[in-house]
Amino acid sequence: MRRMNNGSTNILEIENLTTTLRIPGGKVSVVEGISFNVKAGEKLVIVGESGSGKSMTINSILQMVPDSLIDSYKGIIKIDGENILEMSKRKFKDIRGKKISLVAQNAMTSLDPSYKIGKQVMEIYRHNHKKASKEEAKKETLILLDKMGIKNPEHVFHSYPHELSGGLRQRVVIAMALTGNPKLIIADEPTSALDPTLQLQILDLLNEINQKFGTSILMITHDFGVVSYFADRVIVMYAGEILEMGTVDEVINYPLHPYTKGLLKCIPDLSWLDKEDKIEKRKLSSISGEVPNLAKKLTGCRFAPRVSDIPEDYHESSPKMHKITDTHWVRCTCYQYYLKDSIAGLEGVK
Amino acid sequence: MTEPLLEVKNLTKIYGQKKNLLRSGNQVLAVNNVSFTVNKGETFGIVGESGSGKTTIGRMIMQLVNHTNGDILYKGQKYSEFTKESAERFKSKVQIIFQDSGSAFNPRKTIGSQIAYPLLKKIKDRKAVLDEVIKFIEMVGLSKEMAYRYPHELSGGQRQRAGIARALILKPELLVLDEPVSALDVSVKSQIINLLENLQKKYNLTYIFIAHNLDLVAYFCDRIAVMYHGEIKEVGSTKQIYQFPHNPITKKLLSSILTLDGRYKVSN
Amino acid sequence: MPLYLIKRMISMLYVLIGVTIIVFLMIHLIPGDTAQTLLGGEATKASLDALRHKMGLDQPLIIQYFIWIKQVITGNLGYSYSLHINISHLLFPRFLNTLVLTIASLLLSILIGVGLGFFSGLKKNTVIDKILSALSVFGASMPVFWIALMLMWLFAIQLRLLPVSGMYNLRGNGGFADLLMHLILPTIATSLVSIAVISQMTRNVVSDVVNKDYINYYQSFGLSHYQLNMKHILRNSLPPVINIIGLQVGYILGGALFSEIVFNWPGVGLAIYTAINSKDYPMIQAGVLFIALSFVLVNFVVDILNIVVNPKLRDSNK
Amino acid sequence: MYTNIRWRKFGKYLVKDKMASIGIAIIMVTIITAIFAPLLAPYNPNEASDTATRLAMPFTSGHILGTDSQGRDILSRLIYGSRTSILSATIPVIISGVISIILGIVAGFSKKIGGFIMRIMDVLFAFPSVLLAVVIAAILGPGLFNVCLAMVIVRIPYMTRVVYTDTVQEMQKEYIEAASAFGRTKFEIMFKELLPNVLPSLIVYATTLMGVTVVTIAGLSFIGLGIQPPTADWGLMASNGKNVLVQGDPYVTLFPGLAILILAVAFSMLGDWLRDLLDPTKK
Repeated sequence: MRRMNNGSTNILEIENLTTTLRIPGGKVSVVEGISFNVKAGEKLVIVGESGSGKSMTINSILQMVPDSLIDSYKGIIKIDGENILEMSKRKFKDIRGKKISLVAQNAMTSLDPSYKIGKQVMEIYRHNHKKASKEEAKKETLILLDKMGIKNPEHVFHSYPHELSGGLRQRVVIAMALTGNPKLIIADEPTSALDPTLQLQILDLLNEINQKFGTSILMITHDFGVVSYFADRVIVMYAGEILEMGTVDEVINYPLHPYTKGLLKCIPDLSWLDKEDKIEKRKLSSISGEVPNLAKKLTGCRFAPRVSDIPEDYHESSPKMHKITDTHWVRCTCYQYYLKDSIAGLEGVK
Repeated sequence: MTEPLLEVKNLTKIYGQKKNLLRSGNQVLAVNNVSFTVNKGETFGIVGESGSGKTTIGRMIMQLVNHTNGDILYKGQKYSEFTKESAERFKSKVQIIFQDSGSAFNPRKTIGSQIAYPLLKKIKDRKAVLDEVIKFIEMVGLSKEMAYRYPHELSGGQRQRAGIARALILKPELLVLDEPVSALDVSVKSQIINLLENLQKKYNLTYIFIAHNLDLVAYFCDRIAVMYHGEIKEVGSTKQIYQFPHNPITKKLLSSILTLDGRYKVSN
Repeated sequence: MPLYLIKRMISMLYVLIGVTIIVFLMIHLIPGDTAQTLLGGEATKASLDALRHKMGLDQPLIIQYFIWIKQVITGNLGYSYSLHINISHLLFPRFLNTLVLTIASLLLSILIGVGLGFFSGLKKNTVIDKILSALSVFGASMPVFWIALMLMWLFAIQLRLLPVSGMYNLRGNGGFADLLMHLILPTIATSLVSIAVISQMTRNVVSDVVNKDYINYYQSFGLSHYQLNMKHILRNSLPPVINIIGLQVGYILGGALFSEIVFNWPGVGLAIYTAINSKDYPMIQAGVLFIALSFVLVNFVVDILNIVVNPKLRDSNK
Repeated sequence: MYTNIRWRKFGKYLVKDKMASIGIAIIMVTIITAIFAPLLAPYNPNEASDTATRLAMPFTSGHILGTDSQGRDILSRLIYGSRTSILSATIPVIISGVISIILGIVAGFSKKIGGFIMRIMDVLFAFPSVLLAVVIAAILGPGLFNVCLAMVIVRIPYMTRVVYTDTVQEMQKEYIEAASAFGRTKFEIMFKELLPNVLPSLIVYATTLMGVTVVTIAGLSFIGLGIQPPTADWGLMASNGKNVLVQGDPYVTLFPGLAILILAVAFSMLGDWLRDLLDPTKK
């Protein structure tokens, strides 16, 4: 299969998306005013802690928030140029699986325990290819399982989900997501339930799919290690908002938002292992406080209550996204506090 | 200089029952002939993937699970030779912190009462117990109102702090930390790790840290045992293991660590 | 033969032994002397002893049990005091009549109960679900004998749409249509409680399955509702629903007792009722044994069905 | 302080759930009626009054609900009948509940004893519950006490299984391990840790069973194994009406049956409400 070259087209465009849920005694916006694109062939990772709204973002894109919970979606979600929020349910059904599909988080619970693997993959395959005969579907399924790096596809085909290891199950789930040759795969923490060595294998597999088929991947994770290993670009979410967005290099090496900085410092530093004995390991820093409860009305900068080292006047009352470079954006002007020194340095040169 | 606190010798655990007429043998060798020593004041890491037997070792040290073969010695005394008094003393000197703080507390009792009951067995004065409970709750960074809350009313991080308070209230010497932070968010995770570090210094605690994420182990532990399929593949100081791993399993585990600069580079 | 089949058969065997012991002891726990009851108050001691010896009542209890078991296995259920006939001659045809009523009731409760429950579970918390749930609370609390009487009064006595009682019209030709007409009211009365209970429990099972990850995941591929409901939700609700139905067989057997009494349906229940009134203990014993044995058999079938439809159970029983 | 919160939660739930308040009201009314039956009943329940006609229609000749085939006032008999109903519904269930919670927790806690206890229960499960009640009542002979005793035995396997399943489930949670790690004895784990966690669902189940028991005991009376005439009992009254029903008079059966149904539904509604009230995660 050929590698797609038109890197500039957007598979997914999200503009000003706000997702509101109904909760006992009111409404709550779990995603508020987020905008981002996923380009063709790109690997974009959304990183955030629990309650950041990252899961709700992908549930909004897939329209999978349960009817009993959803109050409204506002904004635009364009998949391949078409706004799905203005689309009929029937039409959106045709897009699911074919243009966009999901790799579920927990492969253990995401496969139907009552059917054999082959039957399940074939069912989705035949759903996406209505004209395919049973024999064709079986052939394609086996090919697909083989492509997923499954050593014995025949055996897996005839196995029940509980008979497989976690890694194999995750590969099956990825195969299901690929049955319709989608342009975009949304991966919901696909490796967080796996052991580190398996995590690496699955990430490599997704990388390979991205390389070979040119499939764009939108992944969510809570692990910056995964971000640095896998992503082209990264979005940092917190309390339903995007706080920072940029290429992996920009966000990891030049983080601007205090939250991003804090998160990065929470990751243990391993470089002391290579150094001389005398060099002490860097103390693990942490962010004080906890993620805010969205059910309570939040005003102003949602992260401000957890920052102590930035003077009040650097906080905006209602922070907006500020453009730093073409790709690097950050919410709130507090980043200027950190830039202060370097800016002063630059002015000195002038 | 180093004084062994806990010694594990040829420890073996077999789960399940023997094969008979109606039962196909479903015996599992969870831990196979494992030996190591934990020194006073150090943090000893046991790492391995799920199913490697690391959790079972923790449970056996706590006497929550009986071992099939081998010996565990606490301060030179064999578990199997504990008298009633030494067993009682041992119970207050070795404590555990569980992975899932959500199920480690009885959902129908207040946090405070659950922290209090190990102490209530020793001290009859309820007022003194309450003071002590409040002291420990505040020491782990919770407000004292939390004592009157039910477990589901606390966040995961808060519950894990409460778990630490419960483990510390009898002033133990050895704490078994069974993946204490793996269910927590990144920012909360480092809060708990920092708390554990501070408490270790304050009370001169010895930790056995059971984990599967090797980056945290590298940061937190002085010495490490790498487990695989019930066996210890390698034991050594953190630096030794991370810089000069010998066993292919160790190498494989290390090379799966994802750091901010990509994969961890293992020297051959 | 698969191992699980052998395992279940062994566990059924000990339940059977337990059941027969209880049923056997029943007659020995009843206050009063069997021989005395049979011969009446004026019997001489000699004639009582003679009868006791003849019936084996002077043997140790354990020997009596084995003698009784041997008789039961050979189809000899003893002799009725009140009707003066061989019990097995009376009870076997009666048992078939009870089977007709219970199977009809079971089919009705499965059809309506599972149907309504499945529908309610899919539409959880809608108005129609709430109405059905409220109705099922009433259905589940219904005294069977009372609703049987009320149905009889309304449809048979007031409206004269259906026969009052019995299995066949005495002056009719006794055809299948006649049987069906006689079957309607007892079946409804017997199955009403089970319909309600099955639908309540099926609803809970289905609404649980609807929230499973894999249903959500399948939904993300845009599968049609029909495909999801029929292929995945129904299939995965099946094992617990089969259990529920198995339990309900017990209630239906119990409920049939009352329906048979009210509608004069010539089944085992009616036989037990008549026997209770005439203190015909061997008859009660035999009737109870019949019903208990069939319930044990049903439970065995349910167990096996459960393993067959549940791949995980199948493996753990290998 | 805590009881205060509990009571507030209690009140809040009651106001919110209309069905539950109706259920509680019905049960309260039945209890009050049972206590003050002599004051409330317009006639002697067991004697036909001089002026009474037999099988009077409702609202005729001073009999609000009519009279039965012996000319006894149905309303008065219903009022007196509430006594046996409420007693026979609650007391056997409470007694078997206490027995079951001990059996169930011990069985769930210890595999060895558990296997033995649950095997005995399996045998009892082989009898449909109504049939088991019939057998026991037939052995013991009729009468209120014997019927209640039969109900105690019949309910034990069901309630024990509920406790047992819950206990086995709770045993797998880490707080049980934690309790033993922090020095709880076996007895304390069973009755201080497990008990508060398995009791709520048993209470809910027991409440629902009380409704079922009302119906079952009425059924036993109907067969002639329960409460004996001339005691005023709802099941017995409905049974007496059977003969006149064929003649076209449904009222003698209708009213006692309705009373049984309504009381049973009330217990069932109370059970549903308790399920929510006792859930610690709901505020």
